[in-house]
Amino acid sequence: MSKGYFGEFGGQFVAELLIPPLKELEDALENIVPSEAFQKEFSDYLKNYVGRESPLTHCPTLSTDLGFNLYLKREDLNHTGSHKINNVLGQALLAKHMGKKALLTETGAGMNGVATATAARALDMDCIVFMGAVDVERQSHNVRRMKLLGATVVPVEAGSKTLKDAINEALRFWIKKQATHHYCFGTAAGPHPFPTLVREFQSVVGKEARKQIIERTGALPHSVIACVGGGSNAIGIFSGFVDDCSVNLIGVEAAGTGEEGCTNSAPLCLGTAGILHGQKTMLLQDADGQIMPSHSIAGGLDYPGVGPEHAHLHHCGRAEYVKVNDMQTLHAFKALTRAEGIMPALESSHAVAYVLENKDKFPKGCNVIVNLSGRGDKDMDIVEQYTELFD
Amino acid sequence: MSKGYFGEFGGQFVAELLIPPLKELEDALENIVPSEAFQKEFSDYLKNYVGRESPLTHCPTLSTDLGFNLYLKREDLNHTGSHKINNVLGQALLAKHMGKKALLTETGAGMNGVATATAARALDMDCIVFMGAVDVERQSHNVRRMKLLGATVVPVEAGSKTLKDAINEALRFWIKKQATHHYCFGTAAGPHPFPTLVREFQSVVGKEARKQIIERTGALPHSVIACVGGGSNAIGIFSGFVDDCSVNLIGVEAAGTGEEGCTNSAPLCLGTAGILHGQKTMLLQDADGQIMPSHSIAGGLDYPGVGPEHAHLHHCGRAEYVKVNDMQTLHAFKALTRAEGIMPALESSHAVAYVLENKDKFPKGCNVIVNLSGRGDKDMDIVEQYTELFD
Amino acid sequence: MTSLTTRINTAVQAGRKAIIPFLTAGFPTKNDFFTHLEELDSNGADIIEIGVPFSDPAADGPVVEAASLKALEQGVTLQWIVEELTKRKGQYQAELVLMGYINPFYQYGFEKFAKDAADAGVSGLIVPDLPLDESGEFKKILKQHGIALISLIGLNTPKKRMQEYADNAEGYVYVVSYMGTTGAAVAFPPELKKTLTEAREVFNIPLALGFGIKEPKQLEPFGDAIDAVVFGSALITDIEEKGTAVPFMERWK
Amino acid sequence: MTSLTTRINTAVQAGRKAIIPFLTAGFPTKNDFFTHLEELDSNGADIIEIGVPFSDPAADGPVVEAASLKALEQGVTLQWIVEELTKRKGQYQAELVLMGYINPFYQYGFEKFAKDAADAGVSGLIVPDLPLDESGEFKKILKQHGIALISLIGLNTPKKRMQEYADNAEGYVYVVSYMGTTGAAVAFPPELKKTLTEAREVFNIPLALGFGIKEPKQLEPFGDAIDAVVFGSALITDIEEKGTAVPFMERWK
Ligand SMILES: Cc1ncc(COP(=O)(O)O)c(C=O)c1O
Ligand SMILES: Cc1ncc(COP(=O)(O)O)c(C=O)c1O
Repeated sequence: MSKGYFGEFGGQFVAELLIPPLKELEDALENIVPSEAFQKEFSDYLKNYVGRESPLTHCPTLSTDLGFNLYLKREDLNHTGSHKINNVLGQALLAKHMGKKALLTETGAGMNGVATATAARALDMDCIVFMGAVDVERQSHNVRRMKLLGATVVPVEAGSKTLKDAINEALRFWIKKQATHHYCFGTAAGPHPFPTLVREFQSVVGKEARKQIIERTGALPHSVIACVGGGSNAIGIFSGFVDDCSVNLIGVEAAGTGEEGCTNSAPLCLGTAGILHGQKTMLLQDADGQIMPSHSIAGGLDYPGVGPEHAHLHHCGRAEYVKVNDMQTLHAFKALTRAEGIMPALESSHAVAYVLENKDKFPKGCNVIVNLSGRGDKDMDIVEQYTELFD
Repeated sequence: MSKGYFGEFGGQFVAELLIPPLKELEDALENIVPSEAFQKEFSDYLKNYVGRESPLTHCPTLSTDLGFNLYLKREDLNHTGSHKINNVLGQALLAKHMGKKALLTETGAGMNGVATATAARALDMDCIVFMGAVDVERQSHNVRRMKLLGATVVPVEAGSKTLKDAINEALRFWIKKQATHHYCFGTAAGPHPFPTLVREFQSVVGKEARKQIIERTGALPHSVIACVGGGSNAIGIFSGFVDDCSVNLIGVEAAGTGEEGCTNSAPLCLGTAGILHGQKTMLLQDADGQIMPSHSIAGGLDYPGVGPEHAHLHHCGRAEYVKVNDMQTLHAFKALTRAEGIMPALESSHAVAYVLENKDKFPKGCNVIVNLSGRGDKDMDIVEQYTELFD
Repeated sequence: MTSLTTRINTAVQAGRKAIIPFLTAGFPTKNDFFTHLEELDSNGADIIEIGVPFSDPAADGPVVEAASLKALEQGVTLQWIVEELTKRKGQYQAELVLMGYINPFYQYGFEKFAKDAADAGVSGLIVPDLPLDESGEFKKILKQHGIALISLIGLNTPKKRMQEYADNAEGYVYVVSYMGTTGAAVAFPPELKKTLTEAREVFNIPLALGFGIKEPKQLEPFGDAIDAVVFGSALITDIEEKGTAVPFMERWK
Repeated sequence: MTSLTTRINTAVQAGRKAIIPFLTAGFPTKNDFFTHLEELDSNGADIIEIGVPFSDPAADGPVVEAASLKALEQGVTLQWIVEELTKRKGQYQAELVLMGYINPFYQYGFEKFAKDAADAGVSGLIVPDLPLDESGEFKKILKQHGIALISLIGLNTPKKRMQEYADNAEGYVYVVSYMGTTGAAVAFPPELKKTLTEAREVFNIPLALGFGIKEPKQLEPFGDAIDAVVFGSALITDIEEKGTAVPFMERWK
């Protein structure tokens, strides 16, 4: 029973009809991914297409305010504007090696959809993206990008019409099309082997960050902080430091509007263990096991579950999980934009906000890395609704 | 008379009141820029803040179609999404060394404005951006980005209300505020020393590209191609190859709608020599020396003049200047997006279009570099008006 | 041999397929559901699969999904289902099977559920998102309470894997007729015959064919290759139109 | 000594400042322009600066810019100006100076322009975007045709640079009264006095103060430090309001 498990979390809770494609993928993860040829091809893409390595940027102005050194791992500078491309390019390449002709995926805020549509073009594959109808509406900018990239975007009208429903629909579609399509799961969640596969492809973030901070400061950082939606950017950077016991790993969940009992996206902080989308993990659910709607100002965090490895790191205490609300996030968005000229995605702004709101928790002079998972251009419409912040 | 001249082009045709700040800047260019301390600081910013070096991406799908190898120099992956940041960070840093407290600039499409507003935040300076009222209207996305970055955006209601008028207004403002403000000129044009200064800061593009193509192919490229508005991205990449006589340098101007006599932005191909904005160069003007309005679907190319060094390279034949029209540009935008998953700025799409439209001019199997000066996210509203292209 | 197996065998011995209608609990309303359950029971159902509604039914098509969400809106919970069945224990001729996603059972508690369900007269359970590899613990508990965990297999299930299922299979085997979700198929794919043949070789319990079944003539090509038939989406659609389950059941008489 | 210098010296010797109005050619219409030119000439102008309109007047404030664009809309060109002045040669008592940006002169051709302008009775030229370093060639040509290229200096012009201008200065020196564009100042900055003192030391031709001048009392603080006064924006605004240049000129009598 331990295959695909992280402690008690993980597994492969899917329809029997999906077992064969998942097994095919497990095989590919074991046999293709570690091969020298694949690794070379993947790192060529990361370097020459995505633009890696991404820099580690010191924030002089905020650091002065905070009394310790804030460094940003700049995933916002990747091609397509977030860390998502690391994973989808890895998966697309793997799919190609597996003989698949097309990619299918789900998307919430649209970043994974854009990244997947892009990887499909880079590797000359077809692409279909499932997206909750509500998200299609509120993330029209990214829908348009996907369409320009030639992807088919399918609005999902079922359930809450958001990410979780898009995943349901993608799983359904995959049952039908498993022969030709690879399901390019967008975050380090879902049934085994996705959490492992996605971590594998995102681990470049942690490897680079570790090397960079040591080069720059001569030492390991005090803390590494990342926002957690499904958990891919967080697991990517954490994986570089998880064996360094001295390094605090802090995952920041979305508290939504923040008042007691509000709709949120913080299953580790506020949820309970359960089973959804093929995995045993922490979930937002009612006492009957029905999944509750989630909310965050950051579309990419708006998911009632979380990758099982985070559930495990939480459970065993290796990483700490905290939450930040919408207004704190907006303030952090503004603070970073104004202090350093870097407009963070609202997802990433959660991680920044945790640092700004909790500066007393970090010793003077220490070095802290925040994973800046994406850029904020996509969020301008949302941010500008809060005009009182920007005058 | 040869100070600040490139052959017969260049010079310093400005009000006497602007001579002192220009001399101050000449001094800084001579004494501060070459210093080891400045160079180190500048390259730290380029590496750790901008994310350089930018990759050189091979385009497998288009290369197969074309019969030769198309490489893209990925300035679109820079922080803020174009090559503009290289120049403005250099100038902002220089201004800081000169003791200035604030940056002023002009912008057409808004990219230079966004980049300058960003550099101002990175270096903790104030920023004021002049922008033609027409451009404020049609580039609202970038206006919003500048405002989020805390810059003051001043709509210019004079003249044609576009870039050339914004430059006039910026020059006027600079007369008043020269003691405290550095005019962060946005392209390799204007009065001496701007064309030289901007080339200096953009030359990193050419240096990297030369090193990269030799590493990748073992040889110099057949041709290097860049779009030309004011000419900064082009001069940046050309400068790396100008001494390599075998390398064809091709600058692509904007032909506008393209029919005989249409409003365009191609002063090298279609203009005459004249004097504007402090420089003798090629201009779009009538027989009486009045400057004509320009047009291009790419806001960043929409300028009736061009940097004087291009006028010189054109005159002496070292570089070839060609033109591409709006529809060819849109087709190239689509072709690159669909073939490689890279959405180019409409400016950069001009350079891509030249290659696609003239493939017979390049020998089979040769290597061609296009400077991908910026990303196309900003242009989605425009591109989508041509729905017939995207179905 | 469980009561489910016995029931199907009896039908087969009588020269017919066992009839297994599926209906979402609490659909279309809490009250009407029991009316329809009654109708199914008294109009030829050998086994009735009662759907436990779930917010995220990733293996179901639109009809069952909509029924599921409608039931949830009316406050249907697994606890309510168990309680109501307990009240009515012994009223039904047909064997009762619950079909639902794993999470509600997990939240209820496997042990407690198995006990309560057995007390309510439930003899089988189908969990579409609990494949072999994850089913061990729950299956053991269910068995202790005499509840069969039904195996689902599909066109892409290799014979070797069928064998793994077969080692512990109970009740009947649910053969999914095509690669998709409930309610969709217009024609069965040619591979279905091979799957049924292999399944017959591997399993020594009855085979029930489900997904996309509307009418008896769809089954003609299969002859003895199947022992039972499951229909859900088509039944639900018919009930929605006519307000009664009787006419749909008539088709199978 | 050019006629421009003489003219100003004569005024100074008469105990007053020489009066130099500026008016954009062809403003407000081609015809009315000549009416106003006439008014200026017969109401005390010693020298008249005629603005050559340019599409991109980067050293001008909004009033002159608007006048310039309006003139352009009406088809005013440098050629038209030269032709019309040639027709009227000898009609004006005041000396005539053209003021305009370099590009229109460049397109006209420096040599041809100098000849035609001299034939039209123009005795001076002011080119705001032609600083010392760029003026060599044109200045030489103009001089050959007896036209003075007027030097402009400002509050930030170092004495050393004034000296460089002085080596070849002709006509008068146009001292810009503040750091800005035409028409803006409300009060002159304190540094102006120093600039005027230095200019007086360096130049041996008259000093004219321009930019932001509306009325005689603005000049009181400067006493003998200036020899002439230039006004443009204020005059244009007054003409626009009243339809005549006379009242504005009356102020200076
Ligand atoms: C910029 C950005 N950061 C973070 C996330 C959250 O995903 P994950 O938790 O998998 O990193 C998203 C998802 O769209 C995103 O776009
Ligand atoms: C992406 C991009 N490319 C090119 C240009 C044209 O400028 P230049 O000719 O100075 O490179 C611009 C100007 O805004 C731009 O944004």
